[in-house]
Amino acid sequence: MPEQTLTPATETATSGRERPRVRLARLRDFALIPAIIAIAVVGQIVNPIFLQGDNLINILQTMSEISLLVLAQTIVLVAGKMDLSLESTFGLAPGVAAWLTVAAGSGAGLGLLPGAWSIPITLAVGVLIGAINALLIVRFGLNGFIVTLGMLIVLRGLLTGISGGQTFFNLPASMLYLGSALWLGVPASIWLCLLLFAGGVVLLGFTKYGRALYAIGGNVDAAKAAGIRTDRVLWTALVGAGVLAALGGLMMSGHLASVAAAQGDGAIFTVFAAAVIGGVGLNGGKGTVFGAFTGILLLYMIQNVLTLAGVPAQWIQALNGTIIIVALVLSRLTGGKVQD
Amino acid sequence: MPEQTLTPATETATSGRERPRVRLARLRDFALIPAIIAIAVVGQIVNPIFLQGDNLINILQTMSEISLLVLAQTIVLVAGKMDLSLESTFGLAPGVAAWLTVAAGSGAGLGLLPGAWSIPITLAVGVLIGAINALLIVRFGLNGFIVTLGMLIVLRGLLTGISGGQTFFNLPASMLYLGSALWLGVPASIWLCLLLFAGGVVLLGFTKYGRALYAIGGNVDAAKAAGIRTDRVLWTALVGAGVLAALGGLMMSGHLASVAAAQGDGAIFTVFAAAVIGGVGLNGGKGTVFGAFTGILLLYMIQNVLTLAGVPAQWIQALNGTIIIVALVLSRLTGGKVQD
Amino acid sequence: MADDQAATPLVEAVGVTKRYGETVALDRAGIRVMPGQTHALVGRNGAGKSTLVSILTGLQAPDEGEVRFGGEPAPRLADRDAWRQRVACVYQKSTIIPELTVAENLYLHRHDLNRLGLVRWGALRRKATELLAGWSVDVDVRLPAGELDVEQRQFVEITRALSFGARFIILDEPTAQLDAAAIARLFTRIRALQEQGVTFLFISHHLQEIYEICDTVTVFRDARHILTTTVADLPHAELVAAMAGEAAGLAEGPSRTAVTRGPGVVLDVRGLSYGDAYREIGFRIQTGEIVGLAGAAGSGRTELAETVAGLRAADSGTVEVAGRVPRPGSVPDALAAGVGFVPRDRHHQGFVPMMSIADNATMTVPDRLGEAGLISGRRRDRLARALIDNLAIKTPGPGLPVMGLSGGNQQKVVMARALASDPRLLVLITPTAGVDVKSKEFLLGKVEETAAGGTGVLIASDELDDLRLCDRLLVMFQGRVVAELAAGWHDHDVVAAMEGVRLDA
Amino acid sequence: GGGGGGGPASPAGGKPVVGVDYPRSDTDFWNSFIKYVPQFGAENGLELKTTNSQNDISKLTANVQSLISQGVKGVVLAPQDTAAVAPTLQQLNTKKIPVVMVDTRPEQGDAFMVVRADNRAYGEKACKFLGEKLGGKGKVVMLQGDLASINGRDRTEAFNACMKAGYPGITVFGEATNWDGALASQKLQTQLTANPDIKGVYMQSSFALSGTLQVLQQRGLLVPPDDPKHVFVISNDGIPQELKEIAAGNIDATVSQPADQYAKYALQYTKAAIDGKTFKPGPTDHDSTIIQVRPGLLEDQLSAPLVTADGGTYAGVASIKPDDSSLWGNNLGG
Ligand SMILES: Nc1ncnc2c1ncn2[C@@H]1O[C@H](COP(=O)(O)OP(=O)(O)OP(=O)(O)O)[C@@H](O)[C@H]1O
Ligand SMILES: Nc1ncnc2c1ncn2[C@@H]1O[C@H](COP(=O)(O)OP(=O)(O)OP(=O)(O)O)[C@@H](O)[C@H]1O
Ligand SMILES: [Mg+2]
Ligand SMILES: [Mg+2]
Repeated sequence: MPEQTLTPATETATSGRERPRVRLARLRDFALIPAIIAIAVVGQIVNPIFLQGDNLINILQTMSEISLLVLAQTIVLVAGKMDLSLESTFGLAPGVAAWLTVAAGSGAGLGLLPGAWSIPITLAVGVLIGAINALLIVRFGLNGFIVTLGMLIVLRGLLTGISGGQTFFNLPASMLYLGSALWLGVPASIWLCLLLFAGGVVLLGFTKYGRALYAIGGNVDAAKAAGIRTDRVLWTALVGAGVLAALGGLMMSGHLASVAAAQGDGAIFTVFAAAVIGGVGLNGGKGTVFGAFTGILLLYMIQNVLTLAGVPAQWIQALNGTIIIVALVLSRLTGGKVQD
Repeated sequence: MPEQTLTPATETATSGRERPRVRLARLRDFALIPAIIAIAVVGQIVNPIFLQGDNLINILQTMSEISLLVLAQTIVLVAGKMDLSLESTFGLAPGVAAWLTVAAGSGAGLGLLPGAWSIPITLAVGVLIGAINALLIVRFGLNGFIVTLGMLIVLRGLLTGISGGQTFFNLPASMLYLGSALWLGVPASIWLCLLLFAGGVVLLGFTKYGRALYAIGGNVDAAKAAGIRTDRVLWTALVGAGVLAALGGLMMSGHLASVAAAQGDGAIFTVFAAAVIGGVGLNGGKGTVFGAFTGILLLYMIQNVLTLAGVPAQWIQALNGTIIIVALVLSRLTGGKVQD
Repeated sequence: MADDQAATPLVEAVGVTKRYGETVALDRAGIRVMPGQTHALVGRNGAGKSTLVSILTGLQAPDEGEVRFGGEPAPRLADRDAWRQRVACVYQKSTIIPELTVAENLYLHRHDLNRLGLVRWGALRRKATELLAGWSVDVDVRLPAGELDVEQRQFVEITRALSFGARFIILDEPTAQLDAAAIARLFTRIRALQEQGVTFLFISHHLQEIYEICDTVTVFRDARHILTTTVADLPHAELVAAMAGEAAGLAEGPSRTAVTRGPGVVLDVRGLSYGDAYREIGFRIQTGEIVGLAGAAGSGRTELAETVAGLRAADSGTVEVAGRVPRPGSVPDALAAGVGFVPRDRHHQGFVPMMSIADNATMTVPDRLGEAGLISGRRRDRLARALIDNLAIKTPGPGLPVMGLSGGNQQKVVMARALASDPRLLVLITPTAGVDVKSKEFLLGKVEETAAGGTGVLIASDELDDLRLCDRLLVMFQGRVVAELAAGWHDHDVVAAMEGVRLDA
Repeated sequence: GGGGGGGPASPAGGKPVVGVDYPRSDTDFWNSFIKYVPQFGAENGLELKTTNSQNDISKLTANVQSLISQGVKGVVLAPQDTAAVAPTLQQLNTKKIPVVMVDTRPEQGDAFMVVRADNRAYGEKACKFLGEKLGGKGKVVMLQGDLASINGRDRTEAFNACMKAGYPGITVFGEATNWDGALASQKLQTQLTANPDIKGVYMQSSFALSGTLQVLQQRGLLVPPDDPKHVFVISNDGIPQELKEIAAGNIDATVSQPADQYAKYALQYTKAAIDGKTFKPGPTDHDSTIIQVRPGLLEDQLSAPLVTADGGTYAGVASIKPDDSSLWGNNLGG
């Protein structure tokens, strides 16, 4: 058969070149590992408590709440959208729960509902916000960046509005649990964060649903033509992101035993930085949950090392930014491809 | 002839639907005009001073400094890149000038150079920052979003570092001029802002350079194939954006007669909102300078009306965001096309 | 007379090597194009033709070797203007900028400026309108180019390249997206330019076009130069053999002999209408039957096929697939009813470039890859390997992103995606666009094989090669089926019908 | 007695390690505080570990964790969010690490001592100064900080309450400004356009200082106090620039927050806690009073002087002149 004659020729021509590319693509997931190791070594030299269990738990716990936003954003980014409003959901969802359940009298609480309602309310607010975003973006075809930017401002404003700018405290016990409980001696929020990321790795990497997300992010028309229900997948992604953000906010509220009117403000910068440093593309279809995890881990390790090193406060930020850029350049060198 | 038979067929098939689309594409530039008129009417009803010359000048002056960031961002966005670090340049460029020229003793000034140097220094810092961005993005092929996010943090940190977090006062007279002078009874910063926007309209709409920006933003390979020196154009765009941001910062410093360590912090949100509401696409090649101008004008008019209306402080933000989303939906209805 | 050894070639590439990573796209290859020649460059998908084009137009530097124009070394890469004076090109990959207007795309970076250095939009539009009118392309030049269809876009590219007044023009598969009438118009124009002494380098997978307008042909195979000769000296079979690197030629004529038509009806279309595109269409396809849907661009064939595949919802009428009526406009429903689909434009709707071959090929059958929504990587790769073997996709493995494949192989991946679901009905729209002759023969063979297994096939195309294996041909013109031809039709009948000439007249 | 610092006994070998978390480094006031801390740390014989929570309460929580890991014996905090610090205080209590809080009082939880000036007193002093100057009638603008800030809110509430009670003839326009000078200038300008007869401005912090002056100058309102067009401006912080502007007659008054005393007494109390001393409500040796806010929480309310050009007394509030050497703003250089 003619094809048989042909195949070996191209085989040799191609096999030599494409194997390494496949390997590199896989490696890109681990692009930040060298940077993480480098920071760990520097940290240990700077201050020997860096690698102590206590300090590592401190790092993980501090990042656990924001990391849920990173997970949420990764899902949305992979599907080719953006959700800036996550940072506001992070504050508003537990804020609404506190508003309705915290006894009247102390601060702005209304005390309308018993404390046990707080967790369902938090998650419901997350669902609702995700659904509004999805309605405007998927159903009405509005630009996702600008819809969620608008939502960010509205939701932040709503939290200021219901709280009158004050912090909610005396939260019901159920709101405190996730942010303050210890499971096997380790904060529950760490377990939760690790579990959800593991779930995210499976979801995006090994399920039908996850592959649909990549397909939509990579080429939505091709996904549609291949029979993927793109609208439905996008709806669930946006709603899921809202729920994750609400859950992260709940953990943060439990951790701080309060909901500040400014909870989450400005977090979206860190979230994007973590996701993008971790290899998640802004144009969809690119990046992994594991990469995003290394991204947020790196950022918080840098913060921790700078704190332990006792860098003068006014220079901390400049150093932090410089290290991020260096990490980026390094991951560019390891990744080896022009980024976009 | 067969061709003759064919032509009318396509004629009927296309003319019905595509002619109006041409008209719509033009209209999209003016998509915000109805919203602006609506806000003006509401403003006048809320408070009859709204349309008084004094108040209009007030709106224009307040937006004049940030609007230069919007202009800069529009240029960069049209070319298919992003520059988040503009908000930091806005603070750092005049900050460095103040640091070097403000007499030692009061605050963090070093007093190394005479006051006349302040404007050249400000602009030079703008050029330098733009050049660093361009080096990393154009020359080394790093992702623009993340490079400029890193730069944003670094530059903001540098300003905190050199100022020690303090505000620079007692600025040299030359730094105050642009932000405080009146030309023909109208603040110089308004003239400057209008002039630069007019220049931007001509530059992007009617020059080879401007059209090259659109081509690069639309399809960089095609632009290269058409003979455009894409790298050079991107360099100048990024450097130009840095200079505009520095100039805006200079005007702000003159207006406030000081450079706060936080000058510009968070402005990038407003800048993106203005550009995108004004019809500038985030993926390059789309939008006009005039559209961006209507975007920032709308945002500041909303702010002004809300202040004049005496809306309770805690609800201002929520209302502001809601109005932005409504404006977006309206412009979607006028624009008539799915946004992306 | 074609080759005057003494004369300096207009353009010459010598010993050019180009690697992408460890890929060798060109291996010490070369070409000599003499002034006034129309030089064909042929080779199978991935042979390195487009890579040579990018080197000849100064978009990339060769790793080794050099390019000379009229004996002089080529300009520096950065000196784009110098390159553009020497060569104009229609690239294989679209260089249309979708956000800009048609007018501006035509005159990109060559705007008319007034004394102040400002663009004269009015003059630009008028020139653009005239230019397109000369090609009988009727589009409003103020439209954003992104709103044109594939064929119109291709014309804008061609018009642009030919309007430079360049003495040397490269056309990299200009005809892949054009229908017969459009190709005829293009060739008329090329002949006129040939008479003015313009030199062409012409790339196409339609070999009859080579014989029609080229005088010299160069064959590349596996990144190497194989031969250069006058077209007249190289019979069709030998040309194919040179490309494929084997003695066997192409099987000529209709290869379809045994029609294994079954009794069942897999597709029943009744009274279908869709806007201006087509009206009152009705036909049936039986098990194992291959039906062609011929028609020029704008005849409604594509829209009709897309309606059957669930990509569009008709305004009225019904589509029944194997006894089920899938929800109109729902691809998942159509898929569930047993439709496999190859869309018109593979880049647009065919594949997700960053995802692997395995993921793309199995995109339509996620449920077969594992239980409870999970995907077993091993099962997916096994299925993908079967498809890769089945369609002879040239790849080191199923994990390669599709964007790393050559055009023809990408098209095979799209075929694989359609076949993966074991469809009852296969809907193919221009299934072999940009595919080399051998691969085309092969893909169509696969279609026949699938039909032999009892699948009904609908092929919407204007390429006679694609339609030759059909048992029955429906010809569309201006949204209506104007003719139905049984197997054994003559080419000229079909062409005439597609152009709206009544057969019985 | 009160601030008995400088006890002789430090444990053999090293000095006691104390952690100080700075709340932010982007305002003049807190930067002064940051400058004073090492000086008073040395005076009290303490070894300092410092962190900066950049106005972010979750950073503060993490910073305290790492201070604990570094084995501090006492902690100084200045949380800008007074509710969210509760879990941190609880954790420090269980580890028996004494906490001294600066500037803010926790909503819940115990601390060894709170060192703060009374923010309600700031608002009141500002109100009384403007009330007297305007003769109990007219319009004033209050440039508030961030609605989410407890200190800002205290100042707002006290100012409004005092105006209502003492000067009902004065209309107050409150504007939230997020501690942003540009926004403050914008809102002031809008208010002056709408109400050209505004006669007083209360800036809740020095962030709005120069912007306010520029707006007044542009409108020709920057005139001496005896001119009928004069707008009375009172600021709040006591940074050197404010003192200069008062002396120059551009603004009329400020309330000086004692940045130096914050640092001095915070570290003194920390040292005392480590040494095992305790305190009781009552007057101190440094012209202030310790009150018991609730069981387990003492607060040393430092006095915050009103600074005016003439050093006069306004509705019972005594003031000092801007060149007074007791002001921290005059002791910064060198
Ligand atoms: N930018 C690139 N990066 C990596 N590999 C590339 C790149 N461009 C081309 N190749 C590879 O180089 C080889 C030659 O590709 P080329 O596009 O020149 O083929 P071609 O002859 O034009 O094929 P076709 O007929 O399908 O257009 C192919 O194997 C292709 O995969
Ligand atoms: N990208 C564009 N594509 C098409 N038209 C444009 C574009 N940008 C601007 N225009 C508009 O085209 C219109 C005509 O421009 P111009 O005034 O240069 O043309 P003219 O005076 O009719 O032509 P000329 O002076 O060349 O004879 C203007 O309103 C201009 O705004
Ligand atoms: Mg090619
Ligand atoms: Mg003209």
